[in-house]
Amino acid sequence: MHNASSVSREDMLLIENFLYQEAQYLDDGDLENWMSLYSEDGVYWMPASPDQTCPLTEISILYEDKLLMDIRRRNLGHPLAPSMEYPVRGSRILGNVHLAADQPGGDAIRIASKFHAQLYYREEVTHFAGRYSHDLVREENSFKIVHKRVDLINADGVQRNLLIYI
Amino acid sequence: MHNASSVSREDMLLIENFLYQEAQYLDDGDLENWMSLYSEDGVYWMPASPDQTCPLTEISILYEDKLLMDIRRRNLGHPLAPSMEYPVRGSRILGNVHLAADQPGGDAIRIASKFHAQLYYREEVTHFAGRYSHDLVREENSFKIVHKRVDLINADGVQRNLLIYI
Amino acid sequence: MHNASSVSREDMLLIENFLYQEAQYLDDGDLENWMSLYSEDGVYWMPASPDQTCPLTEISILYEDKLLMDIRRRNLGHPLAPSMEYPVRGSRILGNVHLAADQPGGDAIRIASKFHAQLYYREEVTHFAGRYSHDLVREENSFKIVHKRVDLINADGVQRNLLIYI
Amino acid sequence: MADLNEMTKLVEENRVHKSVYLEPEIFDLEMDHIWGKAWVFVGHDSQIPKTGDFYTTEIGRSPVVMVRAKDGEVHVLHNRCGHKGAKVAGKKCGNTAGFRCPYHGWSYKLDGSLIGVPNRKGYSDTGFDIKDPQFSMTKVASVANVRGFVFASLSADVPSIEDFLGDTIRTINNVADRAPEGEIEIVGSPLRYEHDCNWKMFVENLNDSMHPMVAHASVGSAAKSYLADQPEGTVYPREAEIIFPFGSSYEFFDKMGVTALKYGHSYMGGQASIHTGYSDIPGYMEAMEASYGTERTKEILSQNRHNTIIYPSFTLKDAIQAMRVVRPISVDKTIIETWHFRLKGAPEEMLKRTITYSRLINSNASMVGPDDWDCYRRMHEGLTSSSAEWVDMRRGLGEDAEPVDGGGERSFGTSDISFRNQYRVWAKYMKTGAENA
Amino acid sequence: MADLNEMTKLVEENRVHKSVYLEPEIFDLEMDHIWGKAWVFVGHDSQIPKTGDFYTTEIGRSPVVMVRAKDGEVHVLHNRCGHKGAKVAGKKCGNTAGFRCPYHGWSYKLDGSLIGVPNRKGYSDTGFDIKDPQFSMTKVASVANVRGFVFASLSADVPSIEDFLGDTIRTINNVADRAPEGEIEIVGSPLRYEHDCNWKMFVENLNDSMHPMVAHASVGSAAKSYLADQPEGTVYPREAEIIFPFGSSYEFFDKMGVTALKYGHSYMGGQASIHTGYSDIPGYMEAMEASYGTERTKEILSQNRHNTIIYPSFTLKDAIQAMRVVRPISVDKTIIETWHFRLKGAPEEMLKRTITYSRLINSNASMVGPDDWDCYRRMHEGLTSSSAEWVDMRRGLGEDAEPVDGGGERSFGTSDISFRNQYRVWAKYMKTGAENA
Amino acid sequence: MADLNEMTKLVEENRVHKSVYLEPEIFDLEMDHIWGKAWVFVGHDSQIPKTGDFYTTEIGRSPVVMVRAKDGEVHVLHNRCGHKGAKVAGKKCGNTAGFRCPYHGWSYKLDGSLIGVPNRKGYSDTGFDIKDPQFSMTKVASVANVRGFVFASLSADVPSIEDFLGDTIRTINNVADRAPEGEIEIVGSPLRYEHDCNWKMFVENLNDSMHPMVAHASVGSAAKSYLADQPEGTVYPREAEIIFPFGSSYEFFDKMGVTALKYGHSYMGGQASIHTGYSDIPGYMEAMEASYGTERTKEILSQNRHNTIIYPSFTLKDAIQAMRVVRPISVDKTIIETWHFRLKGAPEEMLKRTITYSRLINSNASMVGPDDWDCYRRMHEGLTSSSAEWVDMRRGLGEDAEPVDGGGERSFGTSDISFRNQYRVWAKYMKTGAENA
Ligand code: FES
Ligand code: FES
Ligand code: FES
Ligand SMILES: [Fe+3]
Ligand SMILES: [Fe+3]
Ligand SMILES: [Fe+3]
Repeated sequence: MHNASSVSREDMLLIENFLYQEAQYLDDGDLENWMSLYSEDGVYWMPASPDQTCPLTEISILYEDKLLMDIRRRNLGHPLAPSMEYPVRGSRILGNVHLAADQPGGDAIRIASKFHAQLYYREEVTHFAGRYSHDLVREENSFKIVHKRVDLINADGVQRNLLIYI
Repeated sequence: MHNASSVSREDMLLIENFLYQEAQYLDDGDLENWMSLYSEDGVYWMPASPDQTCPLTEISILYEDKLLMDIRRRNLGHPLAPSMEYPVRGSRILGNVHLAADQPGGDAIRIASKFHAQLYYREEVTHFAGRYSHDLVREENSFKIVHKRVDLINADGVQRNLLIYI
Repeated sequence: MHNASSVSREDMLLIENFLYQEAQYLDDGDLENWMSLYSEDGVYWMPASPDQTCPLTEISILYEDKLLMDIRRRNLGHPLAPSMEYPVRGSRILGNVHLAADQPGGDAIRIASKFHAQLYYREEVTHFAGRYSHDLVREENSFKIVHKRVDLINADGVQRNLLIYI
Repeated sequence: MADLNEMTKLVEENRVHKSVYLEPEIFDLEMDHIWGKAWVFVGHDSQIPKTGDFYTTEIGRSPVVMVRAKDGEVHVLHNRCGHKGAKVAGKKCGNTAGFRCPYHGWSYKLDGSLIGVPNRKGYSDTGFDIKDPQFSMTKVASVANVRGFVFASLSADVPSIEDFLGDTIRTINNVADRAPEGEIEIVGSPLRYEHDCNWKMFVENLNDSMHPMVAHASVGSAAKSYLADQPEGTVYPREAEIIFPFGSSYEFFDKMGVTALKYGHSYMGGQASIHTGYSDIPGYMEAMEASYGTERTKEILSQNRHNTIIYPSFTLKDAIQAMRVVRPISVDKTIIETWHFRLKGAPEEMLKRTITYSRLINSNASMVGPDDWDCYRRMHEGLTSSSAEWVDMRRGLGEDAEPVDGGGERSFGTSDISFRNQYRVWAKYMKTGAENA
Repeated sequence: MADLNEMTKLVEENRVHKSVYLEPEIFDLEMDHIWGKAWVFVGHDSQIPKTGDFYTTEIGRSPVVMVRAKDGEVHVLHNRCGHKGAKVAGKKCGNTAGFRCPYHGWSYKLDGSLIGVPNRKGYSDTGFDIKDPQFSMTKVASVANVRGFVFASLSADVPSIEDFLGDTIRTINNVADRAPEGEIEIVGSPLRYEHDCNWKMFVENLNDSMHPMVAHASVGSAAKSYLADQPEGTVYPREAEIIFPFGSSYEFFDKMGVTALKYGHSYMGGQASIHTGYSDIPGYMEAMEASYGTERTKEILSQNRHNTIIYPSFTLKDAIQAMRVVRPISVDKTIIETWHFRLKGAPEEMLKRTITYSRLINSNASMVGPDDWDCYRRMHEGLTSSSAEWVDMRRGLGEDAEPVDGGGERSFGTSDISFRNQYRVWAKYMKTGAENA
Repeated sequence: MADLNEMTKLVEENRVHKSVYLEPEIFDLEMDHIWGKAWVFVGHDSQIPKTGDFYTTEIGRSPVVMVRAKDGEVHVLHNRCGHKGAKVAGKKCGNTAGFRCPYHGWSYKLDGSLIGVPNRKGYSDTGFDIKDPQFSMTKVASVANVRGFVFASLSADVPSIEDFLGDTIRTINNVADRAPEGEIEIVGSPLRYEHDCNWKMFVENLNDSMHPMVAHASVGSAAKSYLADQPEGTVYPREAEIIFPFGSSYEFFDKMGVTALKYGHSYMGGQASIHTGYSDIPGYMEAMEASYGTERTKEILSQNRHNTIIYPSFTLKDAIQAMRVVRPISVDKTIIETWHFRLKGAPEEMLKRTITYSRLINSNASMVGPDDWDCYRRMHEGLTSSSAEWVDMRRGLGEDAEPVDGGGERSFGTSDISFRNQYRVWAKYMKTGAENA
C-alpha cells in the first residue's frame, strides 16, 4: 500500500515521463507501442457516467483488454472502414500528476492526473477533458499499466465519434 | 523578498503539489477543503479587466474573502437555487509554474502559473484560460494562500455563468 | 549527439523554465524579449502540413528568421494596421516536456513538448494545439533557441487569423 | 415547402426527394406532423420504480417528465410551468414529493395538478382558477404502458396503442418474456451519441442489411487477423461472437428476411437473426424452464427478430437487452440513446454480454458505430450535390412481398421494402397526421 | 409573421403569445420597430470627458460611436464609413484627433463630416461631393443628453426626450442629485454578461417581485446559516445587508408598489425600496447637506425607487450607483452590461458599497445572477412545449391601479401590471413605431 | 428576395445594395445562378499526374472529384454515389484503381461509370440498369483543360471556355510560358484561410488598388524602421523587395491601370505590375532563352499582370507562381486557398521566392492577409448599420475607359471599374445564368 512518502522523487520523474510516453504514442496513433506499455492483463476504461463502479454490468464508452486493443490496433486506419478514411491527429496534455489519495493496494501504484486532449478529425477539433487514474506496476527499470481509468467531465453527456483512446 | 534562488527545488515541488491540490478540490467541488488552503485573511480575486489594480473601487467578476467563500460553500448545490439543479464538473490544468518576477514582499511568495480550465455545466463545456498568481505563506510543512489572482485572457469580454471558482 | 542520460535533471529543470519563459513572453506580446531567446541564426517554423520537410520549397504558415521577427515585432500593435486595433491575449500551456527521440546532432539539444494555446482576439477565443520541437544550444548558464518547430494538429486544415507566434 | 400537399410529391414508389433529409422547414413540419402525432417512446417504468421518481426527456420538441405517482401510476406530464412557462424539472432524473417551479414557486402534485400559488391574493378577481388545466403541468394527451415500455403521443387523436404497435408488440412481449420473471429492468445511464445527420437516415439503416458486410467489414477482418495470429486452440472470445455476424453473407441476410408493418414499423428475421448463433449462458435455460416450462421456453426463444423498428422513435432486438431511442434535434442532428436492461431472474452473465455487445457496437468509441455515422454524414455531403434530386429505394420492387401472419409483408432481407414502407407512412403523416397514417 | 397586423394579435389583455420570445422574424422586426424607433441608452458622457474621447457601441444592430467634439459637444455617429461601409472605429473606447477608416483611409472630423479622401481626383465628374452626407459618418437621427445620460434614436420621428422619459426623469435626476456635486462619473469597465434568452425576459424580470424570495432564496439561507455559525456579537457584515433584502416578504414588495408609465417604462417603490435599510456611510450626509442643505437633502434621499425601467434598453436604481444596459443580440441571446459610477463629492465608501453590491448581484459569477439566468433559460426550454401557446400575465388585473402624480398607474408590487404595460407598448411599436406608442 | 427580377434592382450604375453581401437567400441564389452556371476553377492537372490520382473539392455546393483516368484523360466527376447519394471519395487526394462507396460497396470506374453492384439480383425486374447515368458518378456537365488549369461548369449551357476566358487566357498562357519547359507543376498542399466575409468582398479587393498603401502601410513602415536600424550597406533582403511594393504610390497604381473584361473578369497592369521590380534570379534568363530564344523570352517576360481575376472563382499573377481559389461557404464565410507551383525547367530559386512571397502576403499568419481580412470583416460590421442601404462604386465613372486590344476596357488603376464590371455581370447571372452574362 503506497503513500506519498513511499514514492521517491526519482520515481515520480520516471512515472511522469512514462505517462508522457503513453500520451505521445496515442498522439502519434502508434497503438502497437502504446499496447506494449500495458501488462498482459492491462485494461483501459472510460466510464459512461461519473462514479461508475462496474464496467461489466453498466455500459462504458470504452472498456478494453489487450484482445480488443489488438483488434483496434488492426482496425485503426483500415482501408475498408468509412470512418478511417480521415486521419485523427491529437495533442494530449497531462497536468497535476500526483500520487492518488486512494491507492489500489497490492504492488500497484495509482497515479492521478488531469488531462486536456484535442483531437482533429474530419476538419473538426474535439476537446476532451477530465481525470486520468493510472495503476502502475514496476517492471525492470520502467512500469506497466495494469489499469487506466479515464473520467471525462462530460462522461454522461452527449458524445461524438471517438476513434482512438484518450 | 523572494527571488528564484531563495526558493529551493524541494519547496517548488511542494508548492506545485499544493497548487495541484487546490485545483483538485475545485474540480471536485469540495469548497470546504478548498477554503482550508486559504489563510484567515485569504482572498480570491478575478478581475473584470486586464491590469485592473483595485478590487474595491472597480468591478470584478469575483473578489471574495473567507466570509463569502463560506456563504458560497453553503450555496453550492443548494436545492433552492435554480442554477444549482445541474452539476458542475471541471478539469483544471496548471502549467508553467514558476516564481513570479514581481514579488509581493513581506514573507509571502508569489507563484505565477498558466491555467486552462474546462467546466461542464448544463450539457455545455466552457473553456477558461489565463494566468494564476498565488501569494503563499509557509505554514508548518505546507502553505496557505493569502491572495489568489485569476487573470482571464478575456477578463473584459462577454462572460457566461460561472458557478464555482476557477 | 544527445540522449536522455546526457541531460541532467538540473538541466531539464532549467530547460523547462526556459520554455515557460518563452511562452510567457508570447502570452505578454513581448516580442522584444522573446527574440532575445533566439540565437542570431534562430528560426521559427510552423509548417502548413504534417510531416512537411522543407520550409523553402513548400508553403508554411510561418517561417521566420530574426529579420522577420524584428519586422513583426515592429508591426505588432501598429496604429496603421486594421488588424492591430484589437489586443491579442494568450495563455499557452506546455506539457509532456521531454528530450526528443530524434536529436538534431551537433551541440544542439532537441526538446519535444505538447502545447495547448488559447488566444483571445476580436471577442473570440481560438484554440491551438500540437507539438513543439525546440532545438537549444547552451549559452552561459542559459540557452538559446536555434530552431523551433510548431506542428499544429490541424496544420493542413482551415486556418484563422494568427497575429502572433504560438 | 410549408405547403403540405407538396409533401406527398416528395415520395414516389421507388425513390424519395433529397429535401426530406436536408430541408429545415420539412424538419419543422415533421416535429408537428410525425413527432407531434405518432406514439413516441418515452421511457421504461423501471427507470422510476418508487413513488416520486421522475425522468425528464422530450417528445419531439416538447419537454416532458415521466413520473411515478402515489398510486403507483406512471404519468407523463408536460415539463412546463403553468405560470410563465418555465421548464420545471431540470434534472435528468430524481425523486421528489412534488414539483416546484424554481422561478416563482408554483407547486404541483406528482400528477401535475397545481396545488400551490404563492401570495395568491394577487389573482383575486382575475378569473384565475387553480383547477384550470392551463395553469397546471398538463398531462400528455395519450399515454400507454406496454410491459413497462411507456409510449406517449402529444395528440389525443391517435389509434389505440395495440393498433399502432400491431405485430411489433410481439417483439416487446418477447423481450420481456425472455426474463424468467417476465420483467425487465433498466440498468445504469444510457449512451448518448450525437449523429450529424437527419434522424431518418438512422432509422432506415436499422433494417438496411446491404451495409453491414461492407461498412463494417474492417472490424471483422481486424478480428480475423488477430485470431489468425493466436496460438492453436485459443478459446474463441465472446467479442468475436459479437463482431463476426456483422460480416454475414448477403444470402444469410436475404434468408433472414425483412417484414414491413403498418405505421412504418418493420423488423428483420423472425426465426433467425444475427444473434441466433450466440452460445448459451449457463443457468439461463434452467431459469427459463423453471418459470415457463420447456415448451413455452422453446417458443419464446424461437422468436428471433433483429432490429424491430417502432417508427419513428424506437428500436429493439429480442436477443440483446438493449434498446435505442431516436432523438431528432435538427434537420442534421440526431441523438441516439442506447439503454440497457436486465432480464429479471436471469444470470447476471446475460446482462454482461449485452453490455459487451453494446460497447462494441453502439458506443461512440466502438469500431462499428462511427462507421455508420460516417455513412450517414457522407449522405449529407453527397446529397448537397446539384447532380441529382432523388434517393433511390427500388431494391426488391421486382418481387412480390408475401403477407405475414400477424400482419405486414415479408420480403428478402436486403430489400428496400422497409424504406419504402417508412416513406409511404411518412407522406401520410405529413399530409394528415397519425389517425390515417 | 412579417405581417405587422399580426403583431397586435400576439398581445391580449392578460397574456402574450409565446412567439414574442421565440420567433427570429419577430426579433428582426423588433430591431426595426422598437430598437430602431425608441430612444435607446447609448452611454454616459463621463465616459468621454476629453475632446476626442470616444466610445463605441450598438443601437440595435447599428454600430455607433459616442464622441466628444472640440466644442465639448457629445455626438453620436453611425460607426460606418461613407466609402464602402466599413466600421471605422474598432476599439471599445479611446481618444483620437479624428476618425480614419483603415481600409482606404477616408478621414472624418469628430462630428463625422468627411474631410479627407485620398487620391481624390479619381472622383472628378462622378457627382461625388465631399459635403454629401451619404459619404460622411452620419449623425444618429435623434440624440439627447440628460444629466450626462446620453440617449439616441435611429429615427427622427420621435417624441421629445422629456415626453418619452416622462416620470422616469425623476429617477435620473435623483441618481445625479445624490452626488453632492450633482454629477456622476462612470468608473472602470462594465460587466458584460451573456444571457441565453430573449431580451424581454430580462426586462420583465426587473419589476418582477414575485421571484426574488423564491429564485434567490438559496443565497439568503446560505448567508443565514453562515451567520448562525458565528460567535455571539459578530458584526453584521455589509454583504448580509445586501443579500438579505432579496428575501423580503411578499407583503414588503406589495407595499413597495409598482408604477407603470408611458412608453413601457415602470419602476418599483418610491418612498421605500429594498435598499432603504442600508446603513449610512460616514461623511455622506455631511457632504450632501453641505451642498444642498438639510431640507433638500432629505427630499433627495427620500426618493427610493428600485429598478426604474426605461423601456426597452435601460434600468437604474436610485440608491445603488449601478446601471444596466440591455443589448439584444438575437432572439435568444442578450448581453447585459452593468456599469458603475461614482457620486462626485461623496465618500469613496459609497462607490465601494456599489461595487460590492454589483459583484454580489450582477456578476456572472455571483450567487444571484445565474439564478435569474437559469429562470429565463427555463422559460425558453418550457415555451417550446406544444402544450401551450400563451404566457399568462393576469396578476393584479383584478385591482384598479390608481393614477400616480407625475403620471402612470400604481398597483401593488407583485402585480403583473408592468408586464402588461410593456406589451401594450410593444404591440404599438410593432405596428407603427414610436411616434404613437 | 427569391424573386429574380429583384436581383437586378440591387445593382445600379454607381453602387450596389448592401443585401448582396448580407442576405443568406441571395447567397443561396448565387450558388445556383453563378456558381452553378459559370466556369469554375477546379484544380491543376499536375495535382494528379498518374493514372488513378484524384483530388476532391467542391464547385459551389457540389462535391466533385478530379481524377486521372487510364487513358490519361482528366475527368471531373460528381462525388456522389448513384445508390443513396453518399459522398464516395472522402480524402482530399489520393490514388485508386477505381472508386468504391463505403456504405454499400457500389464501385465505379475512374470515369465514374458504375461497374459493381453487390448482391445485384435484388434489383431484378425493378427497371434498374447499370448503364443508367442516374446510378453512376456522373460527369460534371462542362469541363475544360487550359494549359493544365482545369475549369468546369455544373451547367451544360455555357459559353465556350475560350469565349469565357477571353483575354484572361493570356495570363494563363503567360504563367505557363514563364516555365522554360512551358509547363507548371503544383507543389505541396495549399494554404487554407477562413475569411468571415462574403466571397465578393475578397474578389473586389483583388483589383482594389486604393487599399494597399493604407491597409498595408504598417508592415512597410515596420520594415523601413528595421532597415533604418541596420548598419550601413546591409544587403537589401528579399523580404523588403516583396513588402515595399505594397506601399507603392497612387500614381504608380493609377499608371498600372485596370482592365475590365467580359464575364466579370479583370486584371491590373499589363506592362508593369508591383512585381516588375523583382531582381533577376540567376540562371532563369539563360533557361528561358535556351527554350524560347531572346525575342520570345523578352515578349513573355514583358507581360506583367497583377491579379488577373477569372470571375468568380480564381485569381493568379504572371510573375508570382501562386494562385488563389475562392471557396464560398456561406453568406459571411469564404475559404481562400492559395496554391503554389514550380515553373518546370526554372531554377528552384524561383519557387523559393514564390513561397517566401506567399508566406509574407497570403498566409493567415502574415502581416498582410489579416489586414485585408479585417477590412472585409469591418464591412460586414458596418453594413448592418441602418444608416445606409448602398455601397458606393462610382470611382472612375467620370473618365471614359478606353478599349483594350484583346478586349475589355482599361481605366486608371484606382478606378472602381472592375467592381462595376463584376456587378453588371453578377446581375445578369442572377437573372438568367451564364449563357447571356
Ligand atoms: S414560471 Fe413557474 S412559477 Fe413562474
Ligand atoms: S471603406 Fe472606409 S475608406 Fe473605403
Ligand atoms: S450509398 Fe453508396 S453504395 Fe449505397
Ligand atoms: Fe451499421
Ligand atoms: Fe432576480
Ligand atoms: Fe490587400
